[in-house]
Amino acid sequence: MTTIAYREAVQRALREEMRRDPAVFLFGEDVAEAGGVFKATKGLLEEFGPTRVFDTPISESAIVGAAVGAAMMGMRPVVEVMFADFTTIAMDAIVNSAAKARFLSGGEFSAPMVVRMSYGAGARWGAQHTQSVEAWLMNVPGLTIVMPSTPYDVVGLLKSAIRSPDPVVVLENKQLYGKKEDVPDEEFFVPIGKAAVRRPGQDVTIVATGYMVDRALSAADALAAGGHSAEVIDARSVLPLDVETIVGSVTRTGRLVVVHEAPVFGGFGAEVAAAVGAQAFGYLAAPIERLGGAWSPIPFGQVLIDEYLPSEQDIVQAAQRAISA
Amino acid sequence: MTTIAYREAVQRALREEMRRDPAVFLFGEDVAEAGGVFKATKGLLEEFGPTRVFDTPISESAIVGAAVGAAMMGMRPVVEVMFADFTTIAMDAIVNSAAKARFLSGGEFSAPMVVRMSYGAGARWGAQHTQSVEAWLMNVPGLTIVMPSTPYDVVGLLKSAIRSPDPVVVLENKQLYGKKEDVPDEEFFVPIGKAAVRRPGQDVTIVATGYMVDRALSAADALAAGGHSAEVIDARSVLPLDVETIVGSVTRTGRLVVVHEAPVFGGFGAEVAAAVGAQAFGYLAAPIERLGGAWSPIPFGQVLIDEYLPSEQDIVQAAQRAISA
Amino acid sequence: MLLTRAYEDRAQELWSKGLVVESLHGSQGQEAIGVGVCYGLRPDDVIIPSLRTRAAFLVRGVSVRQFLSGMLGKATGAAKGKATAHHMGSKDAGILLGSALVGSSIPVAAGAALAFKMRDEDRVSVCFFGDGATERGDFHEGLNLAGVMKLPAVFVIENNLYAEFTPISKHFAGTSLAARAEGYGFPGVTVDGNDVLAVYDAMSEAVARARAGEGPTLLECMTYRQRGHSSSHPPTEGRDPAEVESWLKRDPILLFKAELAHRGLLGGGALALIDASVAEEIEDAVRFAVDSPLPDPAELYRDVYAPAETSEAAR
Amino acid sequence: MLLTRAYEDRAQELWSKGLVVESLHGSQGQEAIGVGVCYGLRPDDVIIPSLRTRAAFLVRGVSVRQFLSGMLGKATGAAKGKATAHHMGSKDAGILLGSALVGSSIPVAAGAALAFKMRDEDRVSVCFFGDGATERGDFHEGLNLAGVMKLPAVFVIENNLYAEFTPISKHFAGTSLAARAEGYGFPGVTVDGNDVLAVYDAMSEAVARARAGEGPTLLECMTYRQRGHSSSHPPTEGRDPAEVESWLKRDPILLFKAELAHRGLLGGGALALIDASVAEEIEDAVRFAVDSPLPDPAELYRDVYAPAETSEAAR
Ligand SMILES: Cc1ncc(C[n+]2csc(CCOP(=O)(O)OP(=O)(O)O)c2C)c(N)n1
Ligand SMILES: Cc1ncc(C[n+]2csc(CCOP(=O)(O)OP(=O)(O)O)c2C)c(N)n1
Ligand SMILES: [Mg+2]
Ligand SMILES: [Mg+2]
Repeated sequence: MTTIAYREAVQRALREEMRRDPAVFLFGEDVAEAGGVFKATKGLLEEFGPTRVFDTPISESAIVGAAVGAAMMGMRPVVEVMFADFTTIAMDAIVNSAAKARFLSGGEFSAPMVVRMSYGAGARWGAQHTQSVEAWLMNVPGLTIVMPSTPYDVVGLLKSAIRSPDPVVVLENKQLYGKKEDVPDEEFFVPIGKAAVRRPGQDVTIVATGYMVDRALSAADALAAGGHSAEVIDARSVLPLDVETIVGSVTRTGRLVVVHEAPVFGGFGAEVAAAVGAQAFGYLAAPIERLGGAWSPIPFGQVLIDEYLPSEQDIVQAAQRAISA
Repeated sequence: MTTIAYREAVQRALREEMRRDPAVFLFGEDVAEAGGVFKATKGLLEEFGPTRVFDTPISESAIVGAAVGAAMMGMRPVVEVMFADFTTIAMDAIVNSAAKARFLSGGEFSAPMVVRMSYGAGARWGAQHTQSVEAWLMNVPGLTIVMPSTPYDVVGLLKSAIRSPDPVVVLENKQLYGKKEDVPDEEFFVPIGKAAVRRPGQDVTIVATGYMVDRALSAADALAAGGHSAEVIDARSVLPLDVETIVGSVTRTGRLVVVHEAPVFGGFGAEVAAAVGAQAFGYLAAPIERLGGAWSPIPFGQVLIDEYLPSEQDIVQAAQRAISA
Repeated sequence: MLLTRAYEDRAQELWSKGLVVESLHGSQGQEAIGVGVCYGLRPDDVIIPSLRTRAAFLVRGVSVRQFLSGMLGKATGAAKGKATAHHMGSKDAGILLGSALVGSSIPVAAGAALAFKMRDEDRVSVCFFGDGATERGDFHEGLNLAGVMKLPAVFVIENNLYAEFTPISKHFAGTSLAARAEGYGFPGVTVDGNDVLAVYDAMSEAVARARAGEGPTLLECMTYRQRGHSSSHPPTEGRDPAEVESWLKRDPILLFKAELAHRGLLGGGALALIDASVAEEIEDAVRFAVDSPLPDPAELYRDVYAPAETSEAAR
Repeated sequence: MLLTRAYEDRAQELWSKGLVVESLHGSQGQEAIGVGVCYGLRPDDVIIPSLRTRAAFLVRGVSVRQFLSGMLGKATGAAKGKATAHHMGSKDAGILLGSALVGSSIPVAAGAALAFKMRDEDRVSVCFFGDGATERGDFHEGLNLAGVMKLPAVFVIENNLYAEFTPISKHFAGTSLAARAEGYGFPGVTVDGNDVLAVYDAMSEAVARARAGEGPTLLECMTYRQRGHSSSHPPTEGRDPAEVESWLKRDPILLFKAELAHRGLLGGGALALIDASVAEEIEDAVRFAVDSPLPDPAELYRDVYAPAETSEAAR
């Protein structure tokens, strides 16, 4: 076991996969010399050299597009898009080129590539550097989306993503880059499409993603202090979604709270609620509670960010509403 | 009353608003001389001249971005993006610039502009010219999205959109451009954010958008023949969504089918189901049924498109499942 | 060129009869570009055609049978009936999957060149696109990336003076599209795109540069779209008849026949033989396409992701 | 320039103390661009500053008080605490809202110019951006649109030779960024961006062209970022000390002082007076910003859409 931070977990996953497979390479803005704005790719240039780790112009559309072409030619590109908000300029390559490559070529070509992006509010980067973009991409067949919340999952999911035969978007939470955890020294994977039960419980199920998993766990502590036992599930993989694990939990607890950073309307929680509503119909003892960012762009100052994001208290209250319904 | 086609309704709305307000103008690819690929803007160049109706280079990002700048300077731009799939290249201007202009300037600036886009499968335009993109944009505070399904609504919603003080995305269904209807000769509006009950019924509520409204109505006919009465609601406005009307209906019928063209997972129907699941909790007699496009990119050939889109028969069966649950 | 021309004409006929169900973007008048460029390549090079580079598919070895059945939406066509033929990819023919968004293929082609360079292969990646596509941000970003990284790529502009219904003058205020290459640090060349030998020569030079590690070239081929933007539009909608006339005189097939005749290479009824074989190939393909089955509806669910076994094995 | 420099230095200090909560992108060394350009404009012209055009805000009349309290996240700052100050807009000061995506402001600025042209106003729209932003597709699309439509716009490149940690040589393989303007059909000019008078002169010419309906100009101002990319980075991380040294000698304030002295315009303790007033203005603003209240949490829900009455009235 070694204690590593979330950002080091990114480095480890990349290092292991790049050592194993010469087709894996990394590129993006300031990922090489500078090791990334969040230092998540530090040291890779030194080990793998400038052919396999390199900086690019500020051209998000072209770099993701180039990853598609390189992937079709047998490479395994990992491209970093500095902030997930830039999905808006790389989306054509992701949605129209990468996600459809296999289908539109009848399986002759595919685009096994990884797009890593940092997302999330909390620090004061402003409305165009902190958005959670999973809902913008969830409705796109051909795509896979994961949101690791721990160093262990970063290692395991990023490695699975790199080995995936199809394009995967990895959303890394900015608030978590410093988060530390003990991880095994031997190689391990986290399968894509499997949620993790972070804490078992009987009274209410809380499904969360990314940074909100930590808040959900604190909320569960607070609930426990009040005599309520919450089961906390980290969705981990948004697409495909592990509906089975979530529904299994809700058929026991009868109550569900979903919490994420993006706004509620049209968000990830809508899919979870809709799927559970249908598949756990008859088991639900209370309306499903959805929590998310406020219905506003993400503000700059801390007071407003605190108002924007769902708090531990918000989660506790939602769970209590569900339990007492 | 005059009978007009959906495409003529676009022309009428634009004509009326351009006559009224000199700040309203129209631009996009081939909208002027050619009158648009779908002829939806035919005749406008002739009436309003090349300063107010003009063709642009193939630069979706820049033309939507330019609309934002012109709108901030007091104009009321209407920009046509030929195919909604190109959202992927205009999304930064829509999401990061237009939708956030008011908030990020504390109300000093705003971006009152309309982005008209054609969407929808059915004709054989292939995977990158037929997508339904509402779910990509629904999770964006600051934005408004409407999907008219009739000539009357095109006139009324497009006029409301042009007068809206904030940016509005108008999604026009390609299959409907030829659809005809009698509309009043005097001026009228359709308020944004209000659904339309297209057919009242007692046994099941069917919520649909765009072209799927027609299929839902045929399905309702078929259900009636089988002795079941379906209430068909045309959502019309995706964002804001008229949850009240839908929930009101479901509290009476106890059953809900949602149908749209985009895939089910992460689609518009998820939000409808989640909202209804929470607000009509206790009224639901059956799991909510969601229908949408298959979980695949949109295919080219007709056989496959028929397999892709929800059919009248699919809707009938879903309603019957709900009724008999 | 003759095969392509015959193909286009016949496809338009079949479209009018409702047999071809794909919107056609006729390449009549532009055949010399795809032909001249592709004859300058090796089989292991890759290309991405534009919406109008029909000749490139045929020269690179996609059979008329497969191509046409794709346009009829048959199971024997592009992606088993799932994709339009005019944007199809073909692994065997070294044709990468393009995009129906004009210009979006440019970074993809750059990425293929990147793969070649990283693996130290002396292969070349070629992207075809229209003058209209040069207005897209992806043109700029893709060429800049290729220039900075000195990628083995050739970017071929099929400058037919129109984008849909709009003349290039409304889209471009500079003097030459080729000159833009300077801003990316590599050469731009303008050639007569209706002269197949001129295209071939310019291409050969560009390919030699790319293989030698000297980076990309932007090749602007001047040509003219003899037909409407697509099958639904009248051939010369809104254009000056004199302009059309003068370009018809410079039809690439006419020019090449004249050149061959001039060199004395068209003796012995060679042309008639070629015409006959072209006609036979086309008619065989029409029969094949018409007789081919429509796709099985279940085909829709295939190739969305890799089959589960593949994914599992990968872990 | 002195005010801007003093502002930047003081802001960095406050940042180190944790008072400034916004990431700072220091403009030290680049002040002459914002100043020279903005003095070439009329009050009814509009600008969009880059992440680093601090001087432009101050010259155009955004008070140091408002700007600084924005950086502290206070209710008296940019968008009532909702937006970062360095991308703020100001209706009164004719500063359009920019974007934190470098390059995305370019089409927005073109759109403002379009509004002026359509209404036959002789106003000019100016967009500032870094060399790095020229790699974005929006640079290309925005400039092409402006060129084709002959819009009254000036595009100002603050070429400081770096984009974050990466030198321009890794991003650009051409010879001059200004030369790219040719490809859009309008002039590109390179000036010494550290010589405020040179910037002013070049700008005045560009503005005159724009007002006369002759279309846009691309103005490349050569300069140097004396500090790190942002407040979190050491000033000269990874750079050659000789390069830094030589540019510090060409500091725009030094140069301008020398020029004024040379012209005999710095007599009578003028500089001391200016320094004192600058210091006073800054300290007043610091007090104001520190004393200003934080925003009310309810502020979050305002300005997402127009108030309901406005929307209703519109119908
Ligand atoms: C991004 C994008 N915008 C618009 C379209 C619609 N469209 C299809 S072809 C075309 C014109 C393309 O012109 P050009 O690149 O010159 O090719 P040509 O048709 O002349 O061969 C347009 C605008 C598209 N397919 N993709
Ligand atoms: C579209 C986009 N990509 C990346 C970034 C991250 N980023 C912020 S500043 C910067 C460098 C910008 O360089 P340049 O335009 O030269 O401006 P400078 O910082 O040198 O003034 C980058 C890459 C961004 N804000 N927007
Ligand atoms: Mg063309
Ligand atoms: Mg710079």
